[in-house]
Amino acid sequence: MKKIEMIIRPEMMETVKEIVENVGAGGMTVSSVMGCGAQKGRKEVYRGTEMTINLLHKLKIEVVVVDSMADSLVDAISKGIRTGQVGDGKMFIIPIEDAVRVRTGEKGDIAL
Amino acid sequence: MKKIEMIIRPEMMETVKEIVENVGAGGMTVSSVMGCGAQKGRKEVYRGTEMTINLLHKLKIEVVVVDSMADSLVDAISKGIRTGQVGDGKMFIIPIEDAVRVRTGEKGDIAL
Amino acid sequence: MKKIEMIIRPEMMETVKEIVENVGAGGMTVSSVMGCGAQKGRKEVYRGTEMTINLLHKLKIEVVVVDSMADSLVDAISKGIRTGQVGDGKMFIIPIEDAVRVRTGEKGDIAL
Amino acid sequence: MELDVTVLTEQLDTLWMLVAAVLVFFMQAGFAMVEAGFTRAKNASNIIMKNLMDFAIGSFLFFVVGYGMMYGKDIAGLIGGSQFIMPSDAPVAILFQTVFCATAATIVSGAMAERTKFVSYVIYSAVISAIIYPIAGHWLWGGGWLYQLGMIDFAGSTLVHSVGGWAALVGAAMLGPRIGKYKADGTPNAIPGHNITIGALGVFILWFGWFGFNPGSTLALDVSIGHIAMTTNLSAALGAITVMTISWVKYGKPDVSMTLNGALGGLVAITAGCASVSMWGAIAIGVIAGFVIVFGVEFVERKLKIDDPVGAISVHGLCGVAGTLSVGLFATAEVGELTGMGQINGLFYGGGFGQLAVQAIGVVSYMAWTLATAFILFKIIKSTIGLRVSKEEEIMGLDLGEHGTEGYADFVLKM
Amino acid sequence: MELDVTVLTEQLDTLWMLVAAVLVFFMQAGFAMVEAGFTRAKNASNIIMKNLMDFAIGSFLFFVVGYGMMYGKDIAGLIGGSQFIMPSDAPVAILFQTVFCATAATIVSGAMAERTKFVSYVIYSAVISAIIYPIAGHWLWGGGWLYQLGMIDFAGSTLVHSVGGWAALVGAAMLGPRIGKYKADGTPNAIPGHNITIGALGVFILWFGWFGFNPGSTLALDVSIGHIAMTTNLSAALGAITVMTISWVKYGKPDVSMTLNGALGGLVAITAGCASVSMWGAIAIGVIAGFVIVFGVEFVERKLKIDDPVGAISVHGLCGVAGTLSVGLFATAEVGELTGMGQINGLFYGGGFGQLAVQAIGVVSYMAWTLATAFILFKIIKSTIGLRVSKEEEIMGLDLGEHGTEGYADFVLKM
Amino acid sequence: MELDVTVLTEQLDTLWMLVAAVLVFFMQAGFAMVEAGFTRAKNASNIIMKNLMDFAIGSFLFFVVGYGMMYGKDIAGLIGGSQFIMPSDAPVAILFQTVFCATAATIVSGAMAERTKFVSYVIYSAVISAIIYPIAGHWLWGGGWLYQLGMIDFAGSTLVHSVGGWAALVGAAMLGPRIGKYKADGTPNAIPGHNITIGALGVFILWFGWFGFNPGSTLALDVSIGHIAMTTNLSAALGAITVMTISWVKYGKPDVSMTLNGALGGLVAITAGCASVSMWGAIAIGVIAGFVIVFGVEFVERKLKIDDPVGAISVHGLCGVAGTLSVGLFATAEVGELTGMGQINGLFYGGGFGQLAVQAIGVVSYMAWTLATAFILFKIIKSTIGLRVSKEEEIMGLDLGEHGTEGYADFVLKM
Ligand SMILES: Nc1ncnc2c1ncn2[C@@H]1O[C@H](COP(=O)(O)OP(=O)(O)O)[C@@H](O)[C@H]1O
Ligand SMILES: Nc1ncnc2c1ncn2[C@@H]1O[C@H](COP(=O)(O)OP(=O)(O)O)[C@@H](O)[C@H]1O
Ligand SMILES: Nc1ncnc2c1ncn2[C@@H]1O[C@H](COP(=O)(O)OP(=O)(O)O)[C@@H](O)[C@H]1O
Repeated sequence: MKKIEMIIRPEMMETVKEIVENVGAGGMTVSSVMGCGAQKGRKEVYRGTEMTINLLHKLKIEVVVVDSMADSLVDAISKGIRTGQVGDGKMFIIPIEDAVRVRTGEKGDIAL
Repeated sequence: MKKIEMIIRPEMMETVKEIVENVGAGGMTVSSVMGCGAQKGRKEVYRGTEMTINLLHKLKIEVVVVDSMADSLVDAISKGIRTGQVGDGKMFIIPIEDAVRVRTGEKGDIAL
Repeated sequence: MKKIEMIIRPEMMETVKEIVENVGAGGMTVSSVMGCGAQKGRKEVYRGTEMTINLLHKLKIEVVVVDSMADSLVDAISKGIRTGQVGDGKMFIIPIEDAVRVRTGEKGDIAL
Repeated sequence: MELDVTVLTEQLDTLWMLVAAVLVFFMQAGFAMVEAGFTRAKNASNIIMKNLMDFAIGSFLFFVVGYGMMYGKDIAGLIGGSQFIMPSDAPVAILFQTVFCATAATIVSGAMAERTKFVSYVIYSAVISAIIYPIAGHWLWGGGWLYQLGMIDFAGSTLVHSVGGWAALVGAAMLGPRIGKYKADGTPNAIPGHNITIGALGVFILWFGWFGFNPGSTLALDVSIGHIAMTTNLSAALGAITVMTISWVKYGKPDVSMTLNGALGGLVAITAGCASVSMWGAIAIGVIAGFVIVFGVEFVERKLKIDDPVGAISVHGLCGVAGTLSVGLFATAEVGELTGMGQINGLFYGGGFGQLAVQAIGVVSYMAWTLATAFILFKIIKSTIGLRVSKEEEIMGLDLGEHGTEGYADFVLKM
Repeated sequence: MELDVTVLTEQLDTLWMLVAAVLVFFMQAGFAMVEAGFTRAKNASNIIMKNLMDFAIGSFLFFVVGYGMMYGKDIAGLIGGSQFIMPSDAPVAILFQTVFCATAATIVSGAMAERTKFVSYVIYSAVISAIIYPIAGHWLWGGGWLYQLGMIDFAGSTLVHSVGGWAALVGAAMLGPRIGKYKADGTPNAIPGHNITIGALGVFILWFGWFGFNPGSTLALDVSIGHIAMTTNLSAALGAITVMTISWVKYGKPDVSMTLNGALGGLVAITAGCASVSMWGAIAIGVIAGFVIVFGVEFVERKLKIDDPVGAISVHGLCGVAGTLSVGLFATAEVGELTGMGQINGLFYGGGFGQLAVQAIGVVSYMAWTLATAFILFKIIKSTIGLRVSKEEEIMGLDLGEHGTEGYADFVLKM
Repeated sequence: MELDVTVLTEQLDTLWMLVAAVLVFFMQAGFAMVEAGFTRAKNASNIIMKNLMDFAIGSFLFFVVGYGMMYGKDIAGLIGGSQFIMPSDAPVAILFQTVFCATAATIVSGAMAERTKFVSYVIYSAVISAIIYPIAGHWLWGGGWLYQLGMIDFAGSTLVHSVGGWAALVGAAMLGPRIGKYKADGTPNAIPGHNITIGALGVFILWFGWFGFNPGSTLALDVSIGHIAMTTNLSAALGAITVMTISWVKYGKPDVSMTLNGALGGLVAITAGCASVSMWGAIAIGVIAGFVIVFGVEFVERKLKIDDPVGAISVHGLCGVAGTLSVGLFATAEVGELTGMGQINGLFYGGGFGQLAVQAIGVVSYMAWTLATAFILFKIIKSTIGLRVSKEEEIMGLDLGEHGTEGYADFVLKM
């Protein structure tokens, strides 16, 4: 099992959701995060004082899938949400040892 | 070391907390997330327009424990918060290479 | 690649940010979390009723770096934000299999 | 140009009544903000909706039937029996009484917050506005038996606030506590409000509106409105100061939401006697209200084990009682003469126990009437359509459950 | 002491006009809260800023040129031609008219919310306050041709609200919908408001202010303000009740934000006839407004495919029309005599189609005038500096884009 | 019916004074919202609590001792010496003065926000309400030496606002900046407010209340209230427009929170001269206030290095000075005659430097008095119980630290 953890532009949420559903992943978890990377933030003036807003609003989406599904999901998303502009986001693939579906107590791939 | 990452119903927070404490884990981290899985969300009407609320409010709880503690924690929680209804949540077990307690600089199991 | 996941005091944000930039990591992701550990929370009275606030506000910062950078980052942060008081926080080192930069589709170390 | 004194007087009285009515109307916003702010985010839209419909439904029904029952031709000192459908009194008088009626009705929504079915609340609200309050109102302000007995409740500490408070008590008790309010051993948990800023705004709005509520109850332009406004303000101030002080001493820190309740308690308590007591009488009444709030909230929560999320029972019910009885203690003929309340002295001003006894009769009568009628009403609702939402809905929040909406769609919530 | 009746009358009228003007002023806060609450968090500061500048710029320009065009010496029944720069009328009269002008202007900001360039909005706001509204105003309240024709629009259902509503329609249509408002197949998506509590507070504030808006339009102290306040209140109440009921039946649950719109719709609709109709006429008008709101919002969103985030077109445009025409149906001489509106009976009171026809002419004239001038105005702005922010900015939010600030800097937002 | 003119006059004056006092009371809500909105979420309850207690404690102490010091029998032009404990003046007059006193007191809480110990603030608040403001008040409005000198400060640009502003300056300076406000090199960091919507609501409420503050300072019903309301409104509007324009040019985008400050600055500045200047005088004063705000905020933050989270020093202190001096420039006999301020012309109306000099003496005297007394007061507090919370508490937030509560318990906060 692998967890695909993606940091995306908030407006790409719906696109990601569709792809995740199409690929047949069992679910997803979304959190509101702030991030910086190549996209370095912006300078604004608040009451005459310059302030750098260098953490931008992003969404983190986590999807745990069976090993075999990981690559195709990564590719589909990578293509689906690419604009080519800085700030498109990143994906990290993280090994997962096991998963449990609480409702049934099932473990392993079947729990996803 | 392993991280047990659970996505639970918000109202199960207190139960999880007690179990985590009982099992003797050193701490836990909670975040507010939105998720979808088998539980597919609900349709509502807002000002006459149908809208699907398909991301439901969940809590993500992360507990890092020594390897030996992982299974018993997973089992205890799985039983403790099961209602048998869709939406009970999932747990993912993630390998952790190392941990550091910042206060002391300690690393390894002792840092948990 | 490794992900350094740190749970820190909110007021240490700026310090961490500077260290991450100095070390040359490609980016970071921040989320607002609640946590408990050795620092056990506080008792307050709300309208005459005692309440325990045992989840304290923390920031979770995730930085994915190439293997070689992990140790120095961990050390720099550990020293940089240490106050010696409970609540200083923890860091977890998590193996990452791969990373993708969505903008270009690049994978591997170069994507960080 | 010639001056018609009757016309002038009518104009001036209309102006003052309208201004006062408008201020009292605005208290609806105050109640909505206090109740929303002191409860959880997931139920905010539902509370708003209850407050809005309280006023809308109450405005309609009070006009059609309530006003007649309250101010129509007296039948046996118990109920009014004319002026239905199209009351013939001055419109501004009807409006002024409408906003009072809505105040009594809306008090309940806070105590029953976070777990009541919307449809059940709407039914309750209709009945209290159309029947329970107007009949109660007739007894005193409609010239009924309590009026004849000489009860003094100038702007309704008892008639408006306690009536609301007792209905709140019955409703909250019959509903039972919110999930998670009490531990297995019966000790209470704190469930903090989600927005103290907006709750405080609500308190300021209520205080503001009370300058229409009390002084407006002269029902005509009169210089005594100045005295009434001052006693009102001093009592509110002392209510807040007293609660702050007690909570600081008792709990170690000055409690914000209770202190806000304290100001409201002071306002409720002075409402009966604002035109009968001196400034120092008002100060004393504010202090009394402060004590009633702190110990009342604890008593309701710990002894009665009734879950009243916003403290409505203590603020309106108990402080209403305390204030009404206080008239029997602090009324002074000097002030009564000035305001037209007559030469009545309370116990502490050498007037003996007479007025106090009358006040007590009034307090008990209204308590009995409201507890009884509210009990019957809520019992009927409970055993037909039900009073309480399902456990799932309560956990999810009534905004989604009852209205399919979220109060704060863009914010990440903790729970 | 001797009494100078002229002075007394002037004092009383000034007092009442000032109180009314102040209440109407406060409606600016109401609009700001409704519009901010019903839209997304990322645009809240921008909306606030638009509402603030509406009033600030409008206050200045209406004083300098608008008042003269509206109330200056009549030129051909079309426009006023004196009292510029330093109008000589009573200051309180100017103030009262200023706050009305600002109301018309500010209606538009809600419909154009979340995507309009700030600079473009400022220009629009200046032109409507200085030219479009004052000229329209002259036709009726300035003694122009519609006044001579006998149109009845007591406090401006059409003149203030529909004018605002039609300008909102043109603006919102020309801007196009917000990103994400419509699916590829043209069906709408819901974009929920970010703060229903504050939106509801805005509605209560508007309702409160309307007690200055309608009764104040007597322009002098008169006992009829009581009648006017009552009709105003009843219509608002019935607007809310009606929408709640329809939405409950139609969508399965009582819709909160639409019910709030319903109260506003009732207020807008009664504004024309508040001094001409009976209490039951007001009740009928409130019910009509309720229907107009529900079907109006659906019509604008689904048929016209115009994205109006806060429902301004339905609330102000359509309910304004419905209310103005209703005068031709429900006006009754009995009330007209009392309030000084004259012996006019509407269709349902045996007065025939006469008044209805006049009302229709008024409605159509104002619609034509506003659609035309607003179209030209927005077209010019669009083809010069542009109306709409960039796609990136719209996604990021106008708070950051237009003002470099965040409305809720400490809160974690979902989007 | 016969008419007693004395009674009528008393009634009318009471009515107007009460309405005005109630409007000014509501400014407390405005201050609370502005100050809470412009600071961080973790300190919101604390700010609310400070504002509430300001008013509650001030109401009590001003009644008991303050009023007597201000309006009691004059002693050497410096202090009043009667009417303590139970003042004998008309209650409505006492109420009106109470709400003014509370305004002066509450200004300080914004400047000292986010780091002041609650107990220390309460002590400060008691002293300013009971002693510092009343004595200052006696000099001018109590008939003291500045009154005899002929200073014009109609509703208190200097007496209320600057006094508050100078106390704020001393308090904020002695406290030192919030943690993180200044970089190591002394350049400031921006610490954005947490809720611009609620801050803007506060500004609208203050503007609304100012229509009681300035026109009410006639202290009797008079047609001049119309003129005063108009000058008040125009100055506020121009204050906002000016700041918006300057910030747009200077910083690239129109700054929302500063523009909101601009409206307040315009209101403060016109407060002294609202009954002495023409409409265009008011417009000029609003523009001046706008400049004072922008450069004042920068000056305080960058040159004085005083951390004033809400801009209170600039809004109340500096604009108060600018407005008071402006009377010496823009006063015109034409207006003065109308409003009863007398035939006084300012410098620009050919009156020479006379009035300007008097105004300057007043400004300097009040500045000296307040800086000195506030310095002593804060110094004593600082060296006994301390002024500032601990570093840990400041980081955690004063809501938890001082009151054991959270302002927004259900929301996920960034910090
Ligand atoms: N090394 C990293 N570790 C953790 N998060 C990262 C890392 N690099 C980027 N991110 C996250 O991804 C988001 C997008 O990254 P960014 O560099 O802006 O994308 P791009 O590479 O397309 O320019 C950042 O805002 C941050 O949240
Ligand atoms: N494959 C997955 N990857 C990531 N998160 C998941 C996945 N499956 C479920 N979740 C998370 O777990 C939550 C509960 O899952 P759900 O399927 O509703 O539980 P159940 O299996 O009991 O029906 C979801 O809301 C989502 O946040
Ligand atoms: N075993 C753990 N698993 C997950 N999170 C933890 C764990 N231990 C600590 N944390 C997180 O780290 C934060 C700081 O830990 P704490 O024990 O207070 O630090 P310290 O060891 O310095 O006293 C906690 O609030 C919690 O969010």
